[in-house]
Amino acid sequence: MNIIEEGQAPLFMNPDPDKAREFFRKKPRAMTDKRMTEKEAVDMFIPDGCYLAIGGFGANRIPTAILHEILRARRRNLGFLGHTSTHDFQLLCAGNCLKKVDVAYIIGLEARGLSPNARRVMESGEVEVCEWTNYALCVRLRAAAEGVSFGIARSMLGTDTLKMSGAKVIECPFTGKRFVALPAVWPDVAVIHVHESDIYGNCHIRGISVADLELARAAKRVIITAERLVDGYAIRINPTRTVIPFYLVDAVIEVPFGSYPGNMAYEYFSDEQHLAQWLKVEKDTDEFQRFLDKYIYNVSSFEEYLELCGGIKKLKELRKLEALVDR
Amino acid sequence: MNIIEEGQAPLFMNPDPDKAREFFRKKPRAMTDKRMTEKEAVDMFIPDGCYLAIGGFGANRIPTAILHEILRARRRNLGFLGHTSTHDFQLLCAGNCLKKVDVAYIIGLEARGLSPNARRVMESGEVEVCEWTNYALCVRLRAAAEGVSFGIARSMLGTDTLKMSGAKVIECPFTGKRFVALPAVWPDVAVIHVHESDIYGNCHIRGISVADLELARAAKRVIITAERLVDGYAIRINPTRTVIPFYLVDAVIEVPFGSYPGNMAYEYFSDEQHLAQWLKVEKDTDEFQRFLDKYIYNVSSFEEYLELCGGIKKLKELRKLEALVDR
Amino acid sequence: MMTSAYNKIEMMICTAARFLEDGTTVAVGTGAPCAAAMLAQKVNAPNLVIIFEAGGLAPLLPQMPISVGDSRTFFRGIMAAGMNEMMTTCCRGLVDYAFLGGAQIDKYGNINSTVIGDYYKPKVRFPGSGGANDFASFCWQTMIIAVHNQTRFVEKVDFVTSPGYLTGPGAREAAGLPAGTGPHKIITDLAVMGFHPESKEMMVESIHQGVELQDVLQNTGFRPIISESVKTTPPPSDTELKVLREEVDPGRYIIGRQ
Amino acid sequence: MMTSAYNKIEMMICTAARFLEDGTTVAVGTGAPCAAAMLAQKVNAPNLVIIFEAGGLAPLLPQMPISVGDSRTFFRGIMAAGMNEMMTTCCRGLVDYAFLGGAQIDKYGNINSTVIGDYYKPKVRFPGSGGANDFASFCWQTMIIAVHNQTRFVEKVDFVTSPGYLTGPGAREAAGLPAGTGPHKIITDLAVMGFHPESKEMMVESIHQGVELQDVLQNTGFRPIISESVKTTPPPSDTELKVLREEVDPGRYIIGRQ
Repeated sequence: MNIIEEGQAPLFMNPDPDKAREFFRKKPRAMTDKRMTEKEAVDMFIPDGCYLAIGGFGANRIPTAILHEILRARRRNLGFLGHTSTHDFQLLCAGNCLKKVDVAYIIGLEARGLSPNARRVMESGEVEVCEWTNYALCVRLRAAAEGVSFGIARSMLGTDTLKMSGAKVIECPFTGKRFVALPAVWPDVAVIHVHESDIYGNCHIRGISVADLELARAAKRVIITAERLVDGYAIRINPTRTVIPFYLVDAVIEVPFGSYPGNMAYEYFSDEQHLAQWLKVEKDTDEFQRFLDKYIYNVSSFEEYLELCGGIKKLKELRKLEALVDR
Repeated sequence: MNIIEEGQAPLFMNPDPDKAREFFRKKPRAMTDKRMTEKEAVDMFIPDGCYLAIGGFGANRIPTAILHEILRARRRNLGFLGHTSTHDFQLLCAGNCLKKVDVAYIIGLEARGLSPNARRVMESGEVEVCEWTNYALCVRLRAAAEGVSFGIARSMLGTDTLKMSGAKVIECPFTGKRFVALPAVWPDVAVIHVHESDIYGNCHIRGISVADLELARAAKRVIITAERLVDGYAIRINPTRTVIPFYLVDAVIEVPFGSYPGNMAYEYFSDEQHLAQWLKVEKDTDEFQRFLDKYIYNVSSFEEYLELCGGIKKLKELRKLEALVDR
Repeated sequence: MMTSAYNKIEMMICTAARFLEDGTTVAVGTGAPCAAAMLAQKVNAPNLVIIFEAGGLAPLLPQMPISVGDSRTFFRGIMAAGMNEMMTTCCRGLVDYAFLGGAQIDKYGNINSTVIGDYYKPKVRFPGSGGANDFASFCWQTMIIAVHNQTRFVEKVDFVTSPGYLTGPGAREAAGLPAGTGPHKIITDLAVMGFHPESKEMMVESIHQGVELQDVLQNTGFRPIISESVKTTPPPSDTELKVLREEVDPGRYIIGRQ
Repeated sequence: MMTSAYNKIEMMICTAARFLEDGTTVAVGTGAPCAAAMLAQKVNAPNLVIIFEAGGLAPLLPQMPISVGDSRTFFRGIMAAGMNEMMTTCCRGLVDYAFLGGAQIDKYGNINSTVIGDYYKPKVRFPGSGGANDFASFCWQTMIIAVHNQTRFVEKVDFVTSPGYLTGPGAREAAGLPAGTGPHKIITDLAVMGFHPESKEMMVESIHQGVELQDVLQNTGFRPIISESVKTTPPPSDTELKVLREEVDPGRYIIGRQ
């Protein structure tokens, strides 16, 4: 295979589909009750040094409860895959959890501005970076989901993004045209927040699925947090709606308001005040540490965090702000 | 690009994504009323010699009304793409419409047996064949839908199916492993039967989508037949359900019972008596011709065909047989 | 347990069904494989996850599907997806068994479902691969269900539609197929055959009650290896037969084909 | 028509919105591009199909999204899909415009949103491509909306995150990018710039009312080509301003950034 050009960043994960197949061969297929606590899921499936990917899109449909638990468990040296990662990335930077990251969008929180702390972390040089684009990462996950070692696209051609990536430029055997070969990536673990799951891990998502369908299929382990658990019959009565089937899933945790302070379509809007507070306190490292202690480290559960942030009154306000709540 | 092995069949369609992009650049994006008759759609979008693909799966969710219209319009020299194509292929063979076919499953009607006439046609040598597998054809459509010239898979390796295909074996630039490069295919026109569409072509499908989501995105023109037209609001109120957006679609035709004699999930089961009659009459060419005259050529509309087949009484029976009808 | 009278097809399907372990995944082809998977789900493998190439996943089959894409294939299913979803699930290594039929099968378990005779001037044209080649390439263990006769079981198939062990040991790997995959069992109306661990040639492992080794050899177009410990396949149980006849195939689509 | 007082950001967004023709498709980035697209949909292009990279398609935007993945991006939308769906729609050539921002932009329309300074020891780290590189590669015409100053408009960007005309005429094609694509317009708070048809260098085409050519040149870190027929960009209309202030950005997220 002629390689015309290639990125100079290291690949953090092995793109060999047969290695992944060996893992999946042994993954249990029986429909068993997979409920556990956030702590159990992090203990069991997110060890130090593992390669993690988070579902949703930055501060939309994110599994906040598991992210907080990762911080409390003082996880270190994690790998990370993030297309548009915003509050999730900000949290993992706050916990100094990261070692090497495959990313397309970091540090920022979109229209809200940039995270001073995440920026400090990423400018420190202590975290290895491999650059991609949102679509390139989507193709990498898709290739893994397809059980092959690479996918092709025309992203990154001609740019420095390509130079600082782990991609290779090849020629099409039919047309001779150039394409970017993107190596498949099988994350060790993915954490995805959904609207509904049964106890086996069969999931429904309302609204956009971002890259989570590809991610759930690419990841070796999948932790699901769900706004609500539903009976298995709710799955079987309308199988067209199932987007993640049980055999991909290793843990199921019911976490109402689980995407807070992020947005959850059809449920509640993001808490812009709380997210703005993050950006503000991050400017001062001492203040930031007190903030983290108050909201994460000295907190024993996600419910306690929700209470600290304003409890039911706040959540009712966010529900009112959500354009898609059925009224 | 090193090519390790390649199939010896000709490619019927150009896999250059830039040719397809030029077409799509000019395709209108405005939401306009696309309703027309079966006849208008066939006149406008299915000329002699064009390359056609049919949605659904053989005798499940097929656009029978358009297939009949193609026969009545005496279309000739069509190209055809069929993964598991059964009654649709049988119809096109009955009309002698085909010249070159990219196929994975033809001639048969699954558990029902083989079509004597389709077999005669395919054994005559008058139709050029390129062999693929169901997944290989799915990958070819998917590659087109992704705007690239090929996709990769591990199908067909080591087999004569590969030898009689248009695929090429290449090596992965990351792992050195072998993969089959499958050329993208942009059909000139796809015809897909769906449960619901609005007048602009925004579609819902209940149950399995087979390879139709890829097909709708790969095809240059898309003709939709729908069990029922719905108001545009029915689309916008639940955008998660939309599987084909309007800008892919060129024609919308409301055809209740449009998959008859095939199965339409949640609506009606297949008419096994009528399909068995096809297999029986095909044994005798004269009898077959009379059968085709009666049911297709001397018929002026799909409603007339439904009446000939037993009308409302028959359709009520098929509705009873459909396991998925909400009762 | 008393055993009722049964025909050869019933014997074949009941035997095949027993090879499906509970809590496993199986991709099934149309016809007899589908009947066997449904029987297994109702008798010995209630948590069997049946995968249909058109998109149906883990239905609670109300009746045997006529098509692997009809609405029964996702009746009270876990998911009604599409071809890409089900095929890529196989590609990733999540599917334990492929359960297939075939017009011709050779000693290496290669399957022909395309043509008999010359490809360009075929004596007989068959449907082609459908999804069979994909399943036989990606699923961990391929099982074939087919009626035993000399025209079906041949030394070398006219056309390799779906890969068995191809030309013998190492050939699958050399071709680039995923490691560790290949034909596992052939279940016919006369016997069960596996493959010799070294030579990868077909090997008679068990002969159905009432069938003689001679019957198997006479109906096989090549000389299969005979296992040193050939067993007798136990006949169908009353439960198996009852479920097969009353629930799986009351229309006798498959079991009526004698 | 009498025109109210307006600020530079309002001028920029109203000007940008006018470039979106009705019945076209546009992929938008976060912030100002999103505001401009929403304004266009409400004023001059009611059938504008807005595409969000996270999966939202053609919403009837109730308010300006804060994130290109928040629930407003598919409020009464035509489809709520995923990233793959929206990006491949761009890949296939179905998307007319990309509407982006950028930290640095050079004379060939290359965009830097990754780092200022050396890549490994950056002075400033920015978010990176997100979906911008993809949009700038696949959409037919890329438009950039950005506040005009010397640090942003530079001769050569420190890092090409998203492709403009790269090193000049023919470079996109040579790199393998789809034919016929590239930067189309740059809309700032001072002017509208296009690209010279031959040299592919940035070219001042219209200067906003009340702004002098000198202001544009002083705020540009390189010498842009000046079109032979430089126009004056008309100011925002009352309707544009009213809709922008009351419907698009009542929270003044974008238009309040002076």
